[in-house]
Amino acid sequence: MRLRLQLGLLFAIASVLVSCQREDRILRQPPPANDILNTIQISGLNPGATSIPTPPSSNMYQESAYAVSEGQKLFEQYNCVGCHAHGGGGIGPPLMDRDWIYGSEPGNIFATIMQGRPNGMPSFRNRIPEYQGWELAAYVRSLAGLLPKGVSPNRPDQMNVKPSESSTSEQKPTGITGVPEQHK
Amino acid sequence: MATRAISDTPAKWGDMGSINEPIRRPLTLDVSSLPSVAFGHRNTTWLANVFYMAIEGMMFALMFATYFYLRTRSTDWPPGHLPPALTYGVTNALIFVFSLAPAWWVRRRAPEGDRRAVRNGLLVLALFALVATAFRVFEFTTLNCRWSDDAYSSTVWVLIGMHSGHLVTELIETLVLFAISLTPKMEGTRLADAAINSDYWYFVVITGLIVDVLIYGTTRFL
Amino acid sequence: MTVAEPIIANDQDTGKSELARRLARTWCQPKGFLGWFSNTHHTVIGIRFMVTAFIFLLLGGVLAAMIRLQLIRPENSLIGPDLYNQVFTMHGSTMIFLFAVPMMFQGFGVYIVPLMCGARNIAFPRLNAFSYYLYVGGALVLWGGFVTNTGPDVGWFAYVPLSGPAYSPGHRADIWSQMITFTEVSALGVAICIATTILRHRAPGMTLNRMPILLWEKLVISMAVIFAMPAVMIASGLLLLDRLVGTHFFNPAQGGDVLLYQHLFWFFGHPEVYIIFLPGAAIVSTLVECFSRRRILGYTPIVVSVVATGFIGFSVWVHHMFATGLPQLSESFFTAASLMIVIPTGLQFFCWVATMWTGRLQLQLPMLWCFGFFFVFLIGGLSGVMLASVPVDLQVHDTYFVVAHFHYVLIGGALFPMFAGIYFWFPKITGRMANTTLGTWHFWLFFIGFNTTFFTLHFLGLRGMPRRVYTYGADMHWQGLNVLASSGVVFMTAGLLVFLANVIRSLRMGKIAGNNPWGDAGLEWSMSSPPPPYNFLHVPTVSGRDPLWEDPPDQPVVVGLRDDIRETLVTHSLDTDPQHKDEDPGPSIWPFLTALTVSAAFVGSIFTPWAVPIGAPPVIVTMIGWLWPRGQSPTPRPSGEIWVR
Amino acid sequence: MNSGFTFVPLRFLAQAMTLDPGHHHVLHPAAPQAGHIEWLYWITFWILFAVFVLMIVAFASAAAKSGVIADHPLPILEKDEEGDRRASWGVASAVGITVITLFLILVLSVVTGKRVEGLTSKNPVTIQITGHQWWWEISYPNSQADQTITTANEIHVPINTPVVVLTNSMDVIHSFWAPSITGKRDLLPGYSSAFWFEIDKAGIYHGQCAEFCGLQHAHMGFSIVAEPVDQFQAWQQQQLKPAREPSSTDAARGREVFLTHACLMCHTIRGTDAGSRFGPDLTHVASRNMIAAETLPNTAGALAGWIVDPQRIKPGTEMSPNPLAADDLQALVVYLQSLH
Repeated sequence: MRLRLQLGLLFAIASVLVSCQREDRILRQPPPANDILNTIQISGLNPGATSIPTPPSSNMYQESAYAVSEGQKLFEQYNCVGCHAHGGGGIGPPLMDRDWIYGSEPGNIFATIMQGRPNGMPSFRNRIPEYQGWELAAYVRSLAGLLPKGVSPNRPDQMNVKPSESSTSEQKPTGITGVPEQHK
Repeated sequence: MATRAISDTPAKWGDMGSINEPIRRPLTLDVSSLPSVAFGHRNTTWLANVFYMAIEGMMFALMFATYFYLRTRSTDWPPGHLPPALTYGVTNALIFVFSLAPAWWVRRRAPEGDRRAVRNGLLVLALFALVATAFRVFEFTTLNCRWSDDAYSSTVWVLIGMHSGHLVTELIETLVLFAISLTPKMEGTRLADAAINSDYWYFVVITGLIVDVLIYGTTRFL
Repeated sequence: MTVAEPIIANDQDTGKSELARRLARTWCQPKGFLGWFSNTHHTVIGIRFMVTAFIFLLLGGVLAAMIRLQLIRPENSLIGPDLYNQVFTMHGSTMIFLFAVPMMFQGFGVYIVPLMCGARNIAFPRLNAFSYYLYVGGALVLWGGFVTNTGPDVGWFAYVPLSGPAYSPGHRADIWSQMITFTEVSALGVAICIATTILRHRAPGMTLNRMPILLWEKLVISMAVIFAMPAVMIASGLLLLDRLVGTHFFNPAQGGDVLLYQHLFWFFGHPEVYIIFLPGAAIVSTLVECFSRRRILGYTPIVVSVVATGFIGFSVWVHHMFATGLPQLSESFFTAASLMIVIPTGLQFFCWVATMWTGRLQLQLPMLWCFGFFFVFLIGGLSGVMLASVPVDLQVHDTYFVVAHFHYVLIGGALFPMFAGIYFWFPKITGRMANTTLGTWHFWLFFIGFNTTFFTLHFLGLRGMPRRVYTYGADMHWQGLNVLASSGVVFMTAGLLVFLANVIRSLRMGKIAGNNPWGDAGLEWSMSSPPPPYNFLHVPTVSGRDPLWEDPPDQPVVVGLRDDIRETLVTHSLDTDPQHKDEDPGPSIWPFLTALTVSAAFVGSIFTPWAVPIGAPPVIVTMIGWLWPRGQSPTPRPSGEIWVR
Repeated sequence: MNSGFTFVPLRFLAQAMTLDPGHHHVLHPAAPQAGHIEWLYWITFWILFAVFVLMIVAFASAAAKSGVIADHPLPILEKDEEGDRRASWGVASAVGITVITLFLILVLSVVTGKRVEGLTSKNPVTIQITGHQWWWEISYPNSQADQTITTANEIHVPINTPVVVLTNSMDVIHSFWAPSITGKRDLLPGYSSAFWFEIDKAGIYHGQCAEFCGLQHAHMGFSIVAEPVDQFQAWQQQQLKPAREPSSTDAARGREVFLTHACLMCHTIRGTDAGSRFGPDLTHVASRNMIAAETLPNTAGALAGWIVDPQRIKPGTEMSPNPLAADDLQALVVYLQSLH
């Protein structure tokens, strides 16, 4: 009985911690920390041979729904969609499957984004701050289902051609009141 | 089994005398002769069931409003989809219409206290509900859209999904009542419950037919 | 069945007679830990509703204090935007869904309606108990979310697309939506219980035109709940589907529509205001009548205006959406409707004044709170008239002016009458009088604090301070007024502490109340305080609108209800002719178990859609357990008894 | 203000009562529309104030007339038919007066609504306002693409000229509100709506988002600069030019910093390679009075602070922190400040 109580308590504490982390809005980013930004990947033949960059605090981005959703926004903004589509691939490799050329760890993906890879993947070093690289890495991992469900974006419309939730160009004007005639 | 209307068994007011006379003893309203089971609109559960149907009906009405509201936001309807295929939908509509018969039968025989008729009626009704549910499963596969396609598809799925929820609830309720009717407990208020169950089945049928009109009709003729 | 012993009137029920002992045995509720969860008597559930709701009033008040503290100076860094958004969302959701409706509609209603009807228990007591547990489940979900950093942060209205999948990552908005499901199912359940009780369990003779105004209002509110709450369940349900399974109801990119959500939400949201206000008005009508020592003037107009309020309340929802730019014609219509709803409320005010004017007013503590209500709600109502006008609304909509307005309306319309009601029915509920001196202190502290805080907010709104901002710039010159507003919190807190002290003190050493300390007319004062488990020794009959004032001492009582089973009397909805006898289902643990399984399914569905198919079987099993006929009546009913078709 | 926080209520009251500059106040209109609404506000206010006084007098005198002090419940009054009839007449006439008053307010409201929405002039300026989390994109659409001006958070309009505003939102619902000018209008994603305003007094008017839109709803301000027509046209001409070339080595280096760091991922400076539209257009950023959606003054210090750590100033903003080296930052600020 006591054991069960203790287990229950542990579970409760664990779920509180998980929930706190999952829901945390990381508004203040930790300072950049990785030297990897300045090392240059010459060849893609030995993936993971050099040290894999580590996120500033373990799982900070991988387990935060906010970070993943920020990553999703950046994925659109920085036009990752242009080559990878919404995970389905195009010019670049698809990101929804489980085939990883350069490794599936957050550090691998981060390195891919920051350093670029041969055959087309540009380097975003100096273009985007480091934490955005981690956020993007987290989102990319969520596309492949590598993140816990509670963290991943809910709407499974990565494959949709249209943007997930924003206005489109063809809109129905409405409520035009009190506007000069020639504008109606 | 004797059945008498309420008007035949008035509650007996004790002798009240005149209000102005001095009080001799407290006066009474004797209700001991009143019956303990009521059918139809006098039953309290019947009233609760009406309220429940009002709530559910309101939810359906709002979903219908949502459907037409979203209709105004799109030029073509259904937007970029084929209308849902008719086969299963029409079959199910027919099943609904025919299932009114056993429901009516149960509702009619229950006040007579005819336990056998009620039991058989419930069984037939449950079979109808079961078949309708089975067809409903196939209906989902022929909607020609997926709920995550666009707002139209979402509405269609939620409309038919909501109704399926009611269908399954009603199926379970009918099965439970049928199970009760196999025991000696099927007496008194339980018979009234069986009759109320038929009322609710009418509701499920009517909303089902309206949902069908929306899903299969307006997509073709609107 | 005839009662052998001499009949004693209800107001002389000493609990000593043989009949009282038999009834007490029949109607007793189980004791012990499991018994606590099996209790289905309406007085017990009603008190639980009220106590729980009061706890959430205090919690919501703490959140309000946090808001006022944060705004006490410009660019304050005490609470960041993330927490602030959670705090004000929690404040609004707690006060509306966990305090106002459960307290004013569910709590008061469940406790008082059967007593006023002359019934031995509420109709469907198990559904009633289930509703309470579900309400607690919803409250725990919301506050559990808040303490684990998953408190909703999208406002109590959760407008899309901000609350949609793209802009609210994580489960914060899901928690909000699911809390709505919990509390609305609970409110709907209680609405069915209360409406059925009023329509079917009134004492013989309490025809529609003799029904106390409070019962009329409870009936109207129940109907408003039945027709309004489905709208918010649809709104939050579709939001949940959008967020969890990827539907597109509110996604403009895929044919969805953001205004649809607002229409659905406010179609519920405005009747909700009347669901909160009408119980307050009902309490005031009751108290004005009692303390004016005369029949209320204008019974019929008041009843008509209550019903009219219920109807018009459904046709004004768009005045929350004037700023969205709707066509002008609809704006004019909704302005007219919003102004029209002032008429029935004004009529009630005039009737109260006239009743007091022609009566013999006793300004006792509950009446003092009524006067607080008159003052505060009047201001709120009048600023509401301003808001009904589209041009003015476009200026002050979503500013602190509106915040001031609806706090005047809601605190004025619910909290002041609530305290009036608590002081009034405290003797009935507890058997002891509440202390008048402390109650007067409570009133003045709260009244001064309230007006300091919220009257000031009007000016802030006119100076252009929008709602829901976590801070403001020093150059906006809003600090002085904000400090003034925040200072009122001190007084309100002090007032509430005095109230708590009063309750604790009065429970232990308050004056013994007796059956009817205020000399009121309602049937609830005819039995001992607190009421026995069977409520009425004999189900009473009624020959007038104010039974205890008008009925002759030899008013007949109902006899012939069995005392060995929980038999209740069902009467006709309109003329209350006795129709048949029903049996109260009695205590049961199953409603609690059902609430547990339903809660598990609801909470699970936040995390995975599979919770619905997996969670459904336990729900079905517990429901069957709840409804399955079991046991036998102590003495079997005679076979071949008479049925009514 | 931060350091000088004291508990001297008088001081705060005095401060509360001082008139603010009148550029963000419902009751200090600077435009005909806000003026009409102010008129309606005051006339409604006085009508309702009279009602309020009457009601309070009624309650107080009812209490004074009939009030008795007794601890125990008094006996019930006998029915007084005559008194009740008189009281009923009172109630009925009060209801009648209420109906008339409400009708009057309805008429006033509708008339004012028409006056607010009516427009006579034929040559409006058209502005497209697009809401973003948490800033305003302002553009002056023109049929020729190169004649379209795009700026952010600062709206220049000519005085005495109607301005037609087309609204849209890129993300969530925002609400455009400048209290001294006119009522608010929601910016709804999926809807484009239009309204208009006109300003007759030159000046700078403040406005703010009025619909809760997320973390930085509080810091989503804008300003309206109303100026004489010739000044407005001069401003337009200036805005149409591409960004000015760096005139010093510092500024040239600053441009280099801009183009090699995260800045160009989100911002546009016309005339350079930076062409992304996710943040405000910075082509003429130095011509604006404030930065970060009216949060900070456009000074070198504030600009530098904003670039390095925007999350301290607006936690949650989409702008990323930029830990630049001191001399890079210095150069970048010099460059941005040269973009008049």
